[in-house]
Amino acid sequence: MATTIASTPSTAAQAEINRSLTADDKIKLFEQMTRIRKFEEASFKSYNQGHIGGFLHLYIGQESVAVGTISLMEENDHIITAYRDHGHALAVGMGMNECMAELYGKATGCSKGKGGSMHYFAPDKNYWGGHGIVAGQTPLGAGLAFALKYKGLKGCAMCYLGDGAVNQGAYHESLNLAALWRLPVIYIIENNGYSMGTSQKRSSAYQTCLAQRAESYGMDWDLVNGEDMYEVRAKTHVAMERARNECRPSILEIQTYRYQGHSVADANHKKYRSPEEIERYKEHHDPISLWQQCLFGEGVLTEDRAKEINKSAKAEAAAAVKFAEESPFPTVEDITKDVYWEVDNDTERGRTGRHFFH
Amino acid sequence: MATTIASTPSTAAQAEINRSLTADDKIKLFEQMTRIRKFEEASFKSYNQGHIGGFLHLYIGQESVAVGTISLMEENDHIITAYRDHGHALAVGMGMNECMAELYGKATGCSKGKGGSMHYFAPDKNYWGGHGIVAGQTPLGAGLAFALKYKGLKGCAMCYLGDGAVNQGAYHESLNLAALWRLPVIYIIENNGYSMGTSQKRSSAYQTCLAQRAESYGMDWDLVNGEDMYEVRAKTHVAMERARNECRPSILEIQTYRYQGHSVADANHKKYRSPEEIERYKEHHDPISLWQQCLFGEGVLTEDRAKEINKSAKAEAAAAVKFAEESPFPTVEDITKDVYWEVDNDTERGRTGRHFFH
Amino acid sequence: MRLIEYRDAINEALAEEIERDENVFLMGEEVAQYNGAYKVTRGLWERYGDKRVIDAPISEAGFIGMGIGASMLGLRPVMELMFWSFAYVAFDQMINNAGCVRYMSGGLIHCPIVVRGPANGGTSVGATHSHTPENFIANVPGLKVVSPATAYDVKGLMKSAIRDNDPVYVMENTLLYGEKGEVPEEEYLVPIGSADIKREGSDISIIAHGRCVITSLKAAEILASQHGISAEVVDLRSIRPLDEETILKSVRKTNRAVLVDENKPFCGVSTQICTLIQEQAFDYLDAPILRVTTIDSPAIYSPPMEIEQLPTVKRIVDKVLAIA
Amino acid sequence: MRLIEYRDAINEALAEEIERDENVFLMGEEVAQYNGAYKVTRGLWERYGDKRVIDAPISEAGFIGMGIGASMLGLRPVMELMFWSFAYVAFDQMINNAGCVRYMSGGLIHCPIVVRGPANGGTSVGATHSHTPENFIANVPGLKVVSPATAYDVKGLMKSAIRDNDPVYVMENTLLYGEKGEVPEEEYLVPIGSADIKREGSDISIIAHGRCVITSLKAAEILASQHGISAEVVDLRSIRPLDEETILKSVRKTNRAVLVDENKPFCGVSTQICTLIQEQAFDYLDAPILRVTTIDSPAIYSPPMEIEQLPTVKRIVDKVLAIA
Ligand SMILES: Cc1ncc(C[n+]2csc(CCOP(=O)(O)OP(=O)(O)O)c2C)c(N)n1
Ligand SMILES: Cc1ncc(C[n+]2csc(CCOP(=O)(O)OP(=O)(O)O)c2C)c(N)n1
Ligand SMILES: [Mg+2]
Ligand SMILES: [Mg+2]
Repeated sequence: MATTIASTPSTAAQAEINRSLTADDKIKLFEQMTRIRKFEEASFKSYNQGHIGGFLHLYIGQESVAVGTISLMEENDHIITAYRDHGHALAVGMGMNECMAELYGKATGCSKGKGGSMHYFAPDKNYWGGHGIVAGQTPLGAGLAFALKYKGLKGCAMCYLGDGAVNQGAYHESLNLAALWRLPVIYIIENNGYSMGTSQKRSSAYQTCLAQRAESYGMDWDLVNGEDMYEVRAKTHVAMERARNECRPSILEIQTYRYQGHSVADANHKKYRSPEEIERYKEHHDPISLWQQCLFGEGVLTEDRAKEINKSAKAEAAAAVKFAEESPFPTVEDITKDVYWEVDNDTERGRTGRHFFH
Repeated sequence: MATTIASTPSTAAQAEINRSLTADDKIKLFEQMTRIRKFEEASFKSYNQGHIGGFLHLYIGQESVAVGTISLMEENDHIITAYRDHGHALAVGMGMNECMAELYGKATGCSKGKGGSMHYFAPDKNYWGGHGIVAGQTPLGAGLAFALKYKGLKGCAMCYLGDGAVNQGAYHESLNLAALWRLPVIYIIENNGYSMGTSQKRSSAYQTCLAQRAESYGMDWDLVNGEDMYEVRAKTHVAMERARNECRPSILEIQTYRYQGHSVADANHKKYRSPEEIERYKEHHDPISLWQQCLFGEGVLTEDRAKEINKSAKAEAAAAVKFAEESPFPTVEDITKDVYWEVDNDTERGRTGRHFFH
Repeated sequence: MRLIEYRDAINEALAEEIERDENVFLMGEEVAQYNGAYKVTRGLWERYGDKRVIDAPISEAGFIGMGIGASMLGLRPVMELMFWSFAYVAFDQMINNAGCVRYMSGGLIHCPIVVRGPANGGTSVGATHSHTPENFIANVPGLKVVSPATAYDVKGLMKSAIRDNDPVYVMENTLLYGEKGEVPEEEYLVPIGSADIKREGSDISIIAHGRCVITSLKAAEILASQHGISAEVVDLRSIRPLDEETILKSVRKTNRAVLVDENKPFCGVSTQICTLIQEQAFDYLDAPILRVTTIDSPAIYSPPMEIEQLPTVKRIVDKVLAIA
Repeated sequence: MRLIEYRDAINEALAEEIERDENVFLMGEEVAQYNGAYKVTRGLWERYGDKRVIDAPISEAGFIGMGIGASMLGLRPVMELMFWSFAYVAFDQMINNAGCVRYMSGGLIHCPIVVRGPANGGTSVGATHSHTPENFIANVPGLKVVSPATAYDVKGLMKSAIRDNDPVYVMENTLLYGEKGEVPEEEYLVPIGSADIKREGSDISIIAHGRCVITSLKAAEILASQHGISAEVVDLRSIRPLDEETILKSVRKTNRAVLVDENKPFCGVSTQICTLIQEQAFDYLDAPILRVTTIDSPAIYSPPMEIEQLPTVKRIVDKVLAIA
């Protein structure tokens, strides 16, 4: 049931959704990916300098997935993802400042320093997080879609998950609900080949690919070459239109790769995969380089402009680091804020009975 | 990937596993089904007389599933099921007395009156329950298979579940594990068309049938006509041999029907399905009548013998009711027994620290 | 005042809130066409249709998680767990998503979801079906939990729960569904976080929630008539937020307390109440605070034994007599 | 005596038990080829191979349930949860199956399974990854739970857990993994259900478990050196079964108690200890029992604030000074 659009770059480029891209649009995609990479590189550095606590799951290598899919979002489209969430955040329009400040645990962070790297949110941009429990976001994604349908809004929800997340029960329950009730949700498996140190083959039983499990539920699916921006957009667009117009869910499996360890603390990542494998991806499959090449070829982007974009993205990230560094931490009083809406809003309800017990 | 044996009764009858049945074996199968039905009828009556607490999920109409599949069990084969568990209990050799006494909440019950209808167990007969949480038994089933393989024993685990249970996440997690690790487990979906008042169509999204979801995991599956004893045995045997000899799991979906409500307390069961539907099943698809007809046709069973079997099964059930009635209840002291092995066995461990806090 | 059943009080609350707010919808296993396993939602599907009253497959993690997601976008789902015992298959969704998402988003999100259903023993359905997780839920900052004992309270608290902008988990009781109580015709709310003195007394405070309130009232009768002891019965109604003032005021008056709790004893709700009282009313206590809880084993099936396992009138009376 | 890290003490316990009993095997996410997310199982897969040390997919309900099933047939699985926080996706298996199957079968079955992993805050991994469910587990009759604070205790308790014929859930601590402690070369066991006086004292009992024991010991130092207060530090070690005698003996000696508990306060472990003491040592108490718990919100990410959220030396000292 895979509704495959032939995946040669040229064909996908010819899809209406890509033909309608202006030169500026295309450069914007390049810029977005570049900004993500520079942000991640800066956060990597800050982590190693000890400014960031806990985990840091970098998105480097996967930029085309977030940027390509999110570039298609319309007013009533929503997204939700797992803990590897910085790319989606920037792609959806969150600022580097609040994202970096969150990593620093500062009160100016997008979650006021309460969520950290794994828990970014921007509901005003239709971005519902950032979730730390593997596949925990998958029922929520169905819920966003349910709410759209309930309200009669024409839109869709894109719910991202990893290749390791497909073996959580909550995901399957969500698939059945999505198919049974025809929810406009698209599950996007960002398949980077590994869940921590475990390869896809060691964690999943499947026929040809993970998305094909959709067939169990009579659901549409497709396999997407993540290094090809045009294909990411073309195939995602098909799924989005199916969701928006027919209220039919899909699974997309987008093949991609992460260059760094599972998180920055993952010291093993050159053991469970060979350094050659990593190098091969960087050299031949890097989504940013490939898109840059493509735009050079199309005469849309010049070397100078590319350099400029790189430079300014780097500067933006550096400024975000500075912003984060200079921002204040939350206070001890802040610890018990943002627990209950009714308390925070000092309503009658929020004042009735004791809410906190320490 | 359905490894379908042609399902005309005659063909399945010709399968080696059925051809090797003696006349006595065949009569035994009839007797087992009859005993289950009589036991269930007696428990139904006792329930209505107020002797039984809680829920009572009757197996009437589904007898061929438990009897057919369990008749194939060998020394190292194990079974586990859900709360509709009386049929499996009797088929595996548990006595009517301890089963009926359990319903009465008596100390002589198979679970000492502690488990009730939904929680029968007989580990000495390789019967691991009797589980009340929908699909909660499915990982346990994989675990039985895992243990067999770990110990190097040639056997299999049959794990029964309902058509409504297939949408629980734990089941899918189990399927992936079973396929990934090649566990000798067979998931047997007893598809009686309804989960309580919800028809299969209203609870599940699927392609052609529920067992086909096995394909997601590259697993074998088959659809079985539950009213045909020969087919149940032939197809289950194939799956068991696959498990025992190749350590490969399967899903079997056995089509069947329950005559009574979901539980005896289900007053709605003639609303969510028509009385005509129920009558049609009773008249034309009753597994006991059909098997009886078949054995009459084969000249293996006589009317007299059949009547005698019915009579003695009924008498056995009546005796079990008497046994249950006359048995003592557990005592208040018994309430805190069977919680911890170490306490029950009065070991040093069991005497260290306080275990109970009321 | 008219007397109606506890289940019908819930039914009315649901109907009124469905009519009041188009974002309110009900979902759960068998809540629609079947009218609810315990008939709590009787007639609502017929009245309000497929959009507002929805039957769910047996996928608690899936559909409750779905409800949480929908609530983030402003819907107000009222999800039925056929038994609260089934919450454990959805526990991650209920705790990490409903309970933490507001906090982790620095207050950008809130989840106005209600999860409701019965949480009790006493119906001989065995250990897997008799859990009472109000202590677990109340442990989680971000969640609220109420446990109403009467038709009046359950209607008023249910309506408050649905209007609350935080997740509220309502623990009902299958043994109370058929109990009748006075419920006014006019609309009313019972605020979450306020306890109720169900019987005034001066010698001892019996503090309970859920069906144990009813058992405690019976014990108080006996204490009064047979032992001349005037017991005050405090009904917590709401576990979190907790009305500590009412509890403390009662104990400061009576100087003695017995806590009655269907929870399993280790870290049950009564341990929290005990901790509160001894810290805040230490100097008022004339005797140790005693507890009557469920006997500490998984729920036994055997019907007569299950009665003994749960808090009984006799055990309450005995504990009171031990200190009063 | 030699000093080894807490993580290596666990590693030794696992290795010794694997060698001792062929039914013991380890399973969990990344426990084998990756050597464990926190290197607790380092080297074990290389040494004992695929049969005894097994990497699992991210399916906690599936593989832990599978382990429970395997334990019914006599295997002794030691399952790692990468974080105890992930228990909530497997909660039904861990409570209803491991916790109730012995009871519901009238004692015919037992589940000699161990589930282990870290359960703690303090590493800035946010609310979803910082749960401490020892109170939830200890609430469930049928389950046992231990929370060792030192290398010595974790090795001895882990070995006891693996040999126990009931399910034992071991809560470790990522912040303790790198802490060194004295561990003898010779084999030893620490019995489950026995507390340990980690420091003797006469003025007040500070009662804690897990990493809070270490924090309490630091507070005791300050109380002694700066305030002339002699604090006794009682390490529960085992939450269920609970060594009530040791707790009560200490309190009957000191007449005062401060409970230190990383649990969220509502129905945290310390409420159970408080309930015990006030009931059994009421007449010995010269002051209310006070608690130091985690500040009552989901775990905050911000690293310096998370330090404040968890029990601190200062908060312990202040509470002790308030009553001693
Ligand atoms: C329920 C649960 N189990 C385990 C973890 C720990 N964990 C976090 S990420 C991860 C690997 C996930 O891999 P994948 O889904 O492929 O996503 P990727 O990291 O590659 O983006 C694991 C095991 C968790 N957060 N939640
Ligand atoms: C997790 C969970 N959710 C809900 C229930 C309540 N319940 C018990 S049986 C049942 C229907 C199951 O139907 P099916 O799987 O088809 O089995 P059948 O009863 O037809 O044998 C439901 C909803 C439960 N026991 N456990
Ligand atoms: Mg991955
Ligand atoms: Mg069914």
